[in-house]
Amino acid sequence: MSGQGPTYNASSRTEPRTDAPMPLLRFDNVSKQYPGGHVALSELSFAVEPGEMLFVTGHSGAGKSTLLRLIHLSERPTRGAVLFGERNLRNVSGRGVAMHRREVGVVYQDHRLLTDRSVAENVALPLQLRGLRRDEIRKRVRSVLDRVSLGGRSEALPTQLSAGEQQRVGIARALVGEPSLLVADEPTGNLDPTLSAEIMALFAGLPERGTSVLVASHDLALVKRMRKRVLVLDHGRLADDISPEELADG
Amino acid sequence: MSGQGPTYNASSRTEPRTDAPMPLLRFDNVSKQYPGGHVALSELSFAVEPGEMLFVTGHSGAGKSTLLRLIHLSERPTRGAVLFGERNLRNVSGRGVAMHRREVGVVYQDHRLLTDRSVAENVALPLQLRGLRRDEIRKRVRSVLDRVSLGGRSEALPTQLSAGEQQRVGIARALVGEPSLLVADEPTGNLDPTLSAEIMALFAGLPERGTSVLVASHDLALVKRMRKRVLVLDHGRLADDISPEELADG
Amino acid sequence: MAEPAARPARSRSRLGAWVDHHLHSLGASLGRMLRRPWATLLTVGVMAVALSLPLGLGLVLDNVARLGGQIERAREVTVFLKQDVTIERARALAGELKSRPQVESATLRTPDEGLASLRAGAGADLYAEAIATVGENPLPSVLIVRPRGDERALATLLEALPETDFVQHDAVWRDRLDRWLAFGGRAVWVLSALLGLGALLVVGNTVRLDIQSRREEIAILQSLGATDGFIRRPFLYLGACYGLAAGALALGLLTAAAFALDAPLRALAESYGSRFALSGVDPVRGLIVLAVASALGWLGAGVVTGHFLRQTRV
Amino acid sequence: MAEPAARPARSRSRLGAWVDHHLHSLGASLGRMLRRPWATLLTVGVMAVALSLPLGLGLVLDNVARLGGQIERAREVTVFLKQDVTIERARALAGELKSRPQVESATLRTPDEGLASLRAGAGADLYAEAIATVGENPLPSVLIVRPRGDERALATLLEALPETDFVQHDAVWRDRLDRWLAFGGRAVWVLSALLGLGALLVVGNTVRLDIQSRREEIAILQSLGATDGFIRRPFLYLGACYGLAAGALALGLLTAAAFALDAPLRALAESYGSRFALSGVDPVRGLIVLAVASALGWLGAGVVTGHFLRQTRV
Ligand SMILES: Nc1ncnc2c1ncn2[C@@H]1O[C@H](COP(=O)(O)OP(=O)(O)OP(=O)(O)O)[C@@H](O)[C@H]1O
Ligand SMILES: Nc1ncnc2c1ncn2[C@@H]1O[C@H](COP(=O)(O)OP(=O)(O)OP(=O)(O)O)[C@@H](O)[C@H]1O
Ligand SMILES: [Mg+2]
Ligand SMILES: [Mg+2]
Repeated sequence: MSGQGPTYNASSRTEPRTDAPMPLLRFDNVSKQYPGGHVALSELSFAVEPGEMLFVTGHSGAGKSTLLRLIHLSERPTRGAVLFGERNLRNVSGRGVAMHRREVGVVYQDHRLLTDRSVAENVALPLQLRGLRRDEIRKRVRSVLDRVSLGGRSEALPTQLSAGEQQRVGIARALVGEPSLLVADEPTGNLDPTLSAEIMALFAGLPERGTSVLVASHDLALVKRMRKRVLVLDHGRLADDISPEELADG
Repeated sequence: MSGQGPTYNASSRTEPRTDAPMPLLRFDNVSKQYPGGHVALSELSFAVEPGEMLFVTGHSGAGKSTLLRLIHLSERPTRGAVLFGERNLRNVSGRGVAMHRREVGVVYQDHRLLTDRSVAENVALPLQLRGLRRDEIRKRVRSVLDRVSLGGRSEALPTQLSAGEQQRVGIARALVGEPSLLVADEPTGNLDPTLSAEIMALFAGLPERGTSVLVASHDLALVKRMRKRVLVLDHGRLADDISPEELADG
Repeated sequence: MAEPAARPARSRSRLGAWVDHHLHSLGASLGRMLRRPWATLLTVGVMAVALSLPLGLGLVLDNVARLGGQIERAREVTVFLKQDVTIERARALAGELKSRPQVESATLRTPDEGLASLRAGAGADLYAEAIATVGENPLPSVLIVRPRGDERALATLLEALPETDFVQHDAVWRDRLDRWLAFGGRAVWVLSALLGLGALLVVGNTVRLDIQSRREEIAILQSLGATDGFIRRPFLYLGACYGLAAGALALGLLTAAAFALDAPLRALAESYGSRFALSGVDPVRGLIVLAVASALGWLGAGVVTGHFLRQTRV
Repeated sequence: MAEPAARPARSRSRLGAWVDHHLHSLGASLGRMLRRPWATLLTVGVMAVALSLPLGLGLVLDNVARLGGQIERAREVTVFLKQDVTIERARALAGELKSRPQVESATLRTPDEGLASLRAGAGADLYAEAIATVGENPLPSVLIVRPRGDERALATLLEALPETDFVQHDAVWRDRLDRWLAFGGRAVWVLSALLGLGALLVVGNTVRLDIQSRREEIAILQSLGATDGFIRRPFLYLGACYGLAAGALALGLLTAAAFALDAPLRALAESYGSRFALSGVDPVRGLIVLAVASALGWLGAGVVTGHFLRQTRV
């Protein structure tokens, strides 16, 4: 593991470099203090390249979910800037928020499914919001449900599913829109080891399809096994930024 | 591990024995088919002694949560009987359901906290339902929140907590009533390894205080480390019943 | 089974905890109402309208009946005697009538008195003025008989007298008023029943939607062992509070309406020569309205909560 | 940034998807209403009451004004001539008056005609009968003048005639009716505004509670990138549907009330010798009511949804 403070696995990106490819996502000295006064993130800086897959890990309450919320515009940073491509999220508001969210797929820690719609309808939502044709939607939903091993339960309601099944519906919903970035909060918290490995393999295949992946997870065993870049949070600070090579060495 | 089919870690309890101590909990050929037609549990038989701690494990959708729901009377078995001490849960209804639930502490997979009440008020609920005095309630709530390392956040609302913190509130709420049985559904799914170990150590200390513990979990590494009895579910069937000794051997 | 260690403390503080819980439920209900002042105002307002319509109509009918009663008390049968009946004969007839059991009083109005009263009230009637300007007095003697009991029988009897030219009484007019009052009374009952049901529905619906938006909370409480009574209580209090507030608002509205209408109505009545003051809601009736409104709210909440709780049975 | 592969399909089917979505929203709104028939009935019922009260009062006033208009059209100034004016002079005066621009018509009623009409309508008036039985005719000649324009000025003019004994006209009574009608008209406007606001509030509150119980769902949709318009649309449709249904119900109620009241009112009017038929809601006004009610529902839903959406801004 490298020392304290933010380090980057490729070249340093703290000063903007016009010749380098634009990072997909960049945190610039981001701090987040919740209204109650609780500081969840402080002075966080890192960048994610297009087509990269990385993990965020840290103890309970370290700020992992907060970090993902900032990317998805569920929360605004107190200080610092979050950049998505060329877009400074500080300047995104109103309709722009909705449009931004369509580009980022999210898997929530608490699933967040519509309880009065079937699995297929839940997964279809992001496509409906984009105004796709019905047959197109049906085709895509079927294919993505197969990928998370839920093809047989597409007509069930979320309340009729086990927690792990619900979690996979949430994953399918995040994948179906083929977003340019997928952020997943503890996506395997309710899955058994076999399924966890399957889902992780699925995630690992996304960068090839043009989707970068950012996964928050406690499961250190799983994280290490994946041999991807790992951001370690500790009480809201970036305690470590471990490259895949370092993991392979350690 | 022992072979297929139900086996019991002490003496066989399929035929009632009047001289043996009454088990705390007994499943007698229990099957559960959900209204949709999905069979979640089939012909499940096992018994839990007073003061025992054991795990239920199995793949996602194996029926772990369903099993816990039957104990807590959130669902009724389709066939077979669930006995809690001398009480056949089939005969419990109306007010009896409420009284039964007060004797069983539950940690839900999805926390289920009241979002408009503070952490302390959430944890106080089971005691309020029993009509305890306010100062008594306050004392007990404070002590149990300390035990789950949440002493400092008692005035926060659940929405202001991280997932792991919410999970610990749920655990505290289940513990505060000092129930005769604690059933916990994936209680460490949102906790980092250190906290998971702490919570498990806390659970392991409960039998001494008169509380039996039944934990559903995917986390095989954790389960194995605990060296307790393990029920393995596979598609609703009891695939294995592993005694602590067997775990120590394996 | 291991009992929770709390048992001893439990019985000691049972009553205190019970009172505590009820007070807390009541406080929570009031809190819920005050935290959403507009929604509360709306619910209470709609309920108040539903309550004040039959109440208001009831008050109007009361006042009309009172007016009718005043008129009834002053009801008279007017007997026009033939032109050839002398004043002496007429006076004797009046004395004779007075002694009959069906007659309360009988007064003679001589032709001269009639002309004098006509002159005094000149201009009130198309031909009265005309007569008043005539030199000769063409008016007959008139007996004004006040009946005891049914005046229709008396009128028939008076008509049969040989001295009688014709008899006039206001039976038709009074029949008509009586029929309208009876109809109005029935309408008030029907309206009260309907709008009482409406008030019940309003509270029921509000509580239902409240329950809907709190079903998660209720499910959690149930899973922790809350009894139906525990779940139901705050909603019952909420319903009763809504009812009470609506009743108070309805009374306030009616009193305000009565106050606003009193002056013009008095003026109007005076312009017709009548002395009529509107009667408002008396305190006893007011208390009854408040009690009924609270009971309706409680009932509406109870029905809805009961329905919901039955659905959550396992 | 990598674009979703769906882009080409997207533009091709934009309009179809848009229509699809609107139809779906409308269908979903209707579905929500039908799935909770009692709650829907209640909301619609309360709104319908709020709408039908001012409408009903408006209808009543319309009818009264119509009645007043009939009377106005038949308004007459009655001129009692002095006893010493001969019939010939009276006839000449009538002819002269007829030629004046303020006079529509002037009819002479001779003393004999007056007596004949009195005999025909015997019993209607206390002293008329008495006069009718008198041998000698004490009645004066009477001119019945129908005015063109303001009859008060005409009355003053007629009073100044040397032949005139006195003049009678119903200005006081008509003034009073006019004032009541004006007051009633204003009351209808105030009531309409208040209860229109009430209807708005009812829909707003229903939609608000609906939103409350669906805030989780809305939050999820928003987190998936739903625009405000997408979120708002089904609620707007829901509000409009409520309004439309309430308007239709209000019209139904009023028509039923008019139908129920027509026969007894007609009988009552006939018993007073008047020929009066209640006029109901005409189709044009009905359509306006439906449009306004829908608009109120839409508006109420829009306000509440907008308020909610502003609260969810990050
Ligand atoms: N209410 C329900 N109606 C119909 N089927 C249900 C219902 N609840 C659960 N099931 C089904 O029953 C099976 C067992 O569900 P259960 O929740 O018990 O699994 P689990 O072992 O807890 O899984 P997980 O580890 O994912 O939480 C699953 O296949 C699920 O789809
Ligand atoms: N809405 C909020 N208001 C106030 N404090 C909050 C809020 N949300 C989170 N926090 C606090 O911020 C800190 C970081 O929360 P966050 O949810 O990001 O943690 P996490 O790393 O995701 O933890 P976990 O692994 O338990 O999910 C926690 O201490 C939490 O209590
Ligand atoms: Mg988290
Ligand atoms: Mg489960």
